[in-house]
Amino acid sequence: MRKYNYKLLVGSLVALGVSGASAEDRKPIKVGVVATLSGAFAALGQEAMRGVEQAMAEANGSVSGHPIVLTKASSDATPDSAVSAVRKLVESDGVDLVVGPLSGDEGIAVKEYAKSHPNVTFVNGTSAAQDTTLRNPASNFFRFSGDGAQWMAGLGRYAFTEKGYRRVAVVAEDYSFPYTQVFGFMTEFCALGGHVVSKSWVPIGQKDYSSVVASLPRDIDALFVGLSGADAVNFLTQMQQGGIEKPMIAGTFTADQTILGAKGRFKKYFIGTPSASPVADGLDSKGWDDYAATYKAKFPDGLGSPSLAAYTYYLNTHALLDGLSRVDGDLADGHVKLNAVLAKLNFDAPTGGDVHLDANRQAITDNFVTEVYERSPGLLVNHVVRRIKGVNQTLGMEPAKFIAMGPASRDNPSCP
Amino acid sequence: MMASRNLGAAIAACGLMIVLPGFLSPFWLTQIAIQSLCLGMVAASLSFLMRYSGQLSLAQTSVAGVASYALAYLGPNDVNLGPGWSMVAAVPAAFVISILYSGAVGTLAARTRGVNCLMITLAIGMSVFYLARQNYSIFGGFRGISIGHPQLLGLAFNDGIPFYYLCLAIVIVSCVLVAYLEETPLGLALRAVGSSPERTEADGYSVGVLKVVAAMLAGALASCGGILLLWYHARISPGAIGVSSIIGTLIVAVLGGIQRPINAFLGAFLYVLLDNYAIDLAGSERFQTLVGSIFLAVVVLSPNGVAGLLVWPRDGTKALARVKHCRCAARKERIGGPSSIGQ
Amino acid sequence: MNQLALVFLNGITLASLYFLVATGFSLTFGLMRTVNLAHGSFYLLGGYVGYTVSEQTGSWVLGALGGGAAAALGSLLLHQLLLARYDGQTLRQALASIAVSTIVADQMLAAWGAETYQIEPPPQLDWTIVLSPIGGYSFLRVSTLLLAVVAAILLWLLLVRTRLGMMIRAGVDDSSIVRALGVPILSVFAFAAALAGAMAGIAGVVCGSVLSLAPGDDTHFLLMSLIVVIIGGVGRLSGAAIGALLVGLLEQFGLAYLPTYSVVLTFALMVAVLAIRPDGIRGSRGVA
Amino acid sequence: MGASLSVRDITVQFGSAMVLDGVSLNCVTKPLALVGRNGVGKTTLCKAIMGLVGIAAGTIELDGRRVDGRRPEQVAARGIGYVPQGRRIFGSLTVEENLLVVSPRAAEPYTLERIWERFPRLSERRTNLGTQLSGGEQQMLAIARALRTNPKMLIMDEPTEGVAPIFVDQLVSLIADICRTGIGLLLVEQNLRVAAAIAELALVMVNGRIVMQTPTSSLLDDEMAQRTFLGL
Repeated sequence: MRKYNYKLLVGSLVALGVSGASAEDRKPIKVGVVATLSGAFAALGQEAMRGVEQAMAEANGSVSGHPIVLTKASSDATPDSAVSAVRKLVESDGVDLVVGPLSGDEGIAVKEYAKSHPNVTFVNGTSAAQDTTLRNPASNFFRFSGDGAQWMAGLGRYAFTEKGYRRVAVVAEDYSFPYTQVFGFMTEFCALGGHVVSKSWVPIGQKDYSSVVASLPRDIDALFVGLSGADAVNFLTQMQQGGIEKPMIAGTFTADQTILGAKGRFKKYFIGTPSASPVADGLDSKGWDDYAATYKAKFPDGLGSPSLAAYTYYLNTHALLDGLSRVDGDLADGHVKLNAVLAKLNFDAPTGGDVHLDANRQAITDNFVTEVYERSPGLLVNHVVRRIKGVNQTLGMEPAKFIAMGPASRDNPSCP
Repeated sequence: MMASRNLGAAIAACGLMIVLPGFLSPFWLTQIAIQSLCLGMVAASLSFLMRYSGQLSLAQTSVAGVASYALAYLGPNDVNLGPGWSMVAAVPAAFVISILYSGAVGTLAARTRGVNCLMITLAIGMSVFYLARQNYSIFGGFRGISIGHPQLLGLAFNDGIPFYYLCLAIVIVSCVLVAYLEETPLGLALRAVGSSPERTEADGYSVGVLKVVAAMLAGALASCGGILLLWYHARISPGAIGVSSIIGTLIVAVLGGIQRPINAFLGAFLYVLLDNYAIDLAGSERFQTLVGSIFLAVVVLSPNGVAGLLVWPRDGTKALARVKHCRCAARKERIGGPSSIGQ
Repeated sequence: MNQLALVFLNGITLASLYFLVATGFSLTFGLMRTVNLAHGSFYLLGGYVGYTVSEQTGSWVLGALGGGAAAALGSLLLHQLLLARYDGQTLRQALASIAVSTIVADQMLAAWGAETYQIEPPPQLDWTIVLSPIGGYSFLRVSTLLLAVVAAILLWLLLVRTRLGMMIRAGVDDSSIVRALGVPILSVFAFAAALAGAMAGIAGVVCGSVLSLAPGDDTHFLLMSLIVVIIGGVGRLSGAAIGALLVGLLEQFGLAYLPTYSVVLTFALMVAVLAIRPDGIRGSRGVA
Repeated sequence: MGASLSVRDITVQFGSAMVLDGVSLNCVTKPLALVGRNGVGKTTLCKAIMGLVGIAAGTIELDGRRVDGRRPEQVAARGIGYVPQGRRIFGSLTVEENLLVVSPRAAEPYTLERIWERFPRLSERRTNLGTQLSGGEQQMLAIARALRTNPKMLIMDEPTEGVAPIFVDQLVSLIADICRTGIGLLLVEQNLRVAAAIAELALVMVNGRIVMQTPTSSLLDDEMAQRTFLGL
């Protein structure tokens, strides 16, 4: 429940300069941002704020003459703290619009909160739980980024057809985000006839996975690894120590720059590993290069390439500001105009391809299958091997059929 | 005379709390006032145990958590877990379960005191946390159990003024009961256990049994807090009973002044304020450093918490005497500590 | 069979790490009756400083020495500035150490960020040893076991063969009588605090080399130390060894055969030991 | 030579309970016995003198130098040796280590050799662990350990408690011998016969106060006083 809050008034000053006297007449619009700014996820929260600031800078800090006032708040990645932070933004700081939060279960909790505050508009941050929008959505909660399953789009097919894997074992952290990622991977992989022979759900924050490594089945073609941060580093190190030579398939946060950029012996294990993500640091396109260059110029102390957290917060804030400018900053009658425009919004993402929303206000957007390669000695990068266009939340399936598959869990889906 | 003044102060405080909603914005009422009452309740159970069995238990957060989980599981919830009993049946059942759990912890910890007790209860609390995080069939795993909008007689009550009065009523009743207990033979025996277990044992009481009784009474307080917190958040998840929450409860109790349960509400108020607003003032991301420093300052400067500081300006000399008295109480622990551990 | 042996080996190598961290905690607890809840912070501090030093100098050994020294200094400062003032007020000491651990954790986050670090191990140790029934096994892990054994022997010699060790053992038995016999126990306390810090710091460097370093490890290793001490008994070298072995083995066997509840198993063992032997398996016996 | 211990008006409080309430005594050259029922504060007085328990008021002097407010190790360094109630031998140390761990105030006269001479029985068992000794042997070790600090003044808290009767006489003559070497002694003793054999004078303690000073011989004969003050 940590909160960090300061008013970014730079925007209003810039606005005065740019649009002259008209800005003075227009009421400021208050935007609240929730991310995890302290604790173990602080690095992600910092990235998230960079994404918001980059989108703000693009809009010169104002929309149609309305200065945008930014208020920041921090959660500790638990749903209770996210709601607490959002409640303070909405009820104490009086923001009109909220961007965030960072993690999946926080997203679901904030969506529930959104239902009781219909006069505030919420756009998502990085949070990627399916049920933020799939089941019981809130009419004022918009997500212009994918969910954990969408981020896996294309990977199952690629592993089956291109890599020729038939039997795969899964090792992933024991909570909802990895369930969703495995769900996304397996939906494709199992449909093609692949088998996931075993799933090892390991507790978060485990230091020593060597016995998990020891108990992996040996008759597999590849190993799907859905771990993040220190867990991934530990697991991969112990895998290397344990002499496991099976190829790997990586979850979105496993082949992330936070790990590829880390120092350690496990890294050579990564080369050739397929993964999937809505961003790819090796993406070769003008839009992405421009976006990444702006990020680097604006945040010299940032990462080598904008992370998924920065990108998703950027994307959602960008969409929100875009929508605001289309309604000329009109928030009358409970944001009725803004919400209508956001629901119909269609814009090009920096990664190329367009972003628009489905009936549940969930993004339909492109996804990438990537493969890790060594660009120069020691420098690992994801390069794009497939672009999957227009991935929707039901992964191309009939919505009713998709929902009938049930929510992602330890045991769902299953194709041993 | 002291007693009558205390009574007067208590009535004034109650009166103030009763008219408070008239002056508070909805945000202050919900996020600050209600949360302080709920957290204060859990922390008060910690102080209660300190006073009535001389044990510093870090398992109180998990007792509250067990009450939350039991009610969420047994009662109506959003995740299709449990029998879905009505609130009327589920609330008492949750109480029974968490008080039994509290008694079990008390039994395990009864043979320990001081830091041993702290260490063991911390470990027990953490084991419940891990169990809750890993188990889906009862605890709902990592995501926990969401209960939607709790309703009683068709009314949603977990928000705003009605919920505030519900919390306040429970807090006041608990405080009155604790004050009443203080003067009963049981209360006197428990206080004796709290201040000198050896002497109480020598007087023919069964200290072990009394400690378990104290644990169950404290469990009742913590359970009230846990149930209110469940309604407040409309959800219980493992984070609420994890290590930072456990330490948080301890900080609340110490901040307010651990020697009296009622101080916990003061501690909770300060903690919640700090949680919400300190960073606005400090303008830094180092919230934990700030909280840690304030906590350290209280431990170093005023072992009796903020309540110990507040009595100073009111009547200097008497307060001084009282503080001295309390210091002696603190030293007593020191005397009892090494010799009892050293056997 | 292979797998069983492998998991067993994993268990005892992990136990070595737990032993290195928990011994100092156990000794200071036994000697001074101080539960230093900032012990985990010194573990992590040692690891971070070790990382920075070894990055700067390219030497793992210097890193280990630097990490150990930094943690020893931190632990000594905490003891001299804060804990020693409240000699005998065990609860106040525990509370003060909690406050310090909160502050130190946040400051480490500020200084080293939330990234995961791995320390480059000495190349002489980073190879695969062939153990005939199991196959290849990381020598690095075997060397942690060796290190723990060496550390245990050195500690044992210190405790049994030196006058300082005698004072420590007597202090664990009955610190107030030791004082009444004129022993300058405060210096012994300071030494023990620094020793505990140094061991935690070196354990941090070792763990950073074999596993990794990340925020939250401080709490993790503090909890593990608590459990090791509760299971093994306070202030006993053998207790810390037995406790660490049980915890390490249980954790690894749990991960291999019951991953969902592996973390809970450790705590369940602790509760069981508490119920049967409240002083721990090696409680109220000899210090060595 | 001859040390003098002087305690003036000390009080000790545990919380609201007054455990010692203005206790004064003078122990000069000759052994002094302190008698009283269980729980009247005798052990607390010993601990207070040793600095193991804080005093709320009063002064304690050894040979005219204040020792109150000092840490126990400083009190020991000033020359007070302590034989605690229940002996409190270091169980995980050998007999020899129990003696070596002490930090003597001076090297003489009680060197390790001298102690082996004086306590031949301990000498035989020097490699045994403290816990392996009999009650009487443990008591000897506790006394030897205190002597090893080379004190001017000894405080013995119930040295014959729990010691087999045949050992008691040995202990008594041992203690009497020590006193003859010029070391002062404050002896807390429940056994009046022992107290009388060692000390001529006794202080009687009731509820944290010293109520009378009397020759031990007269106390031995006074059944009335024994009943009233000692509960015998």
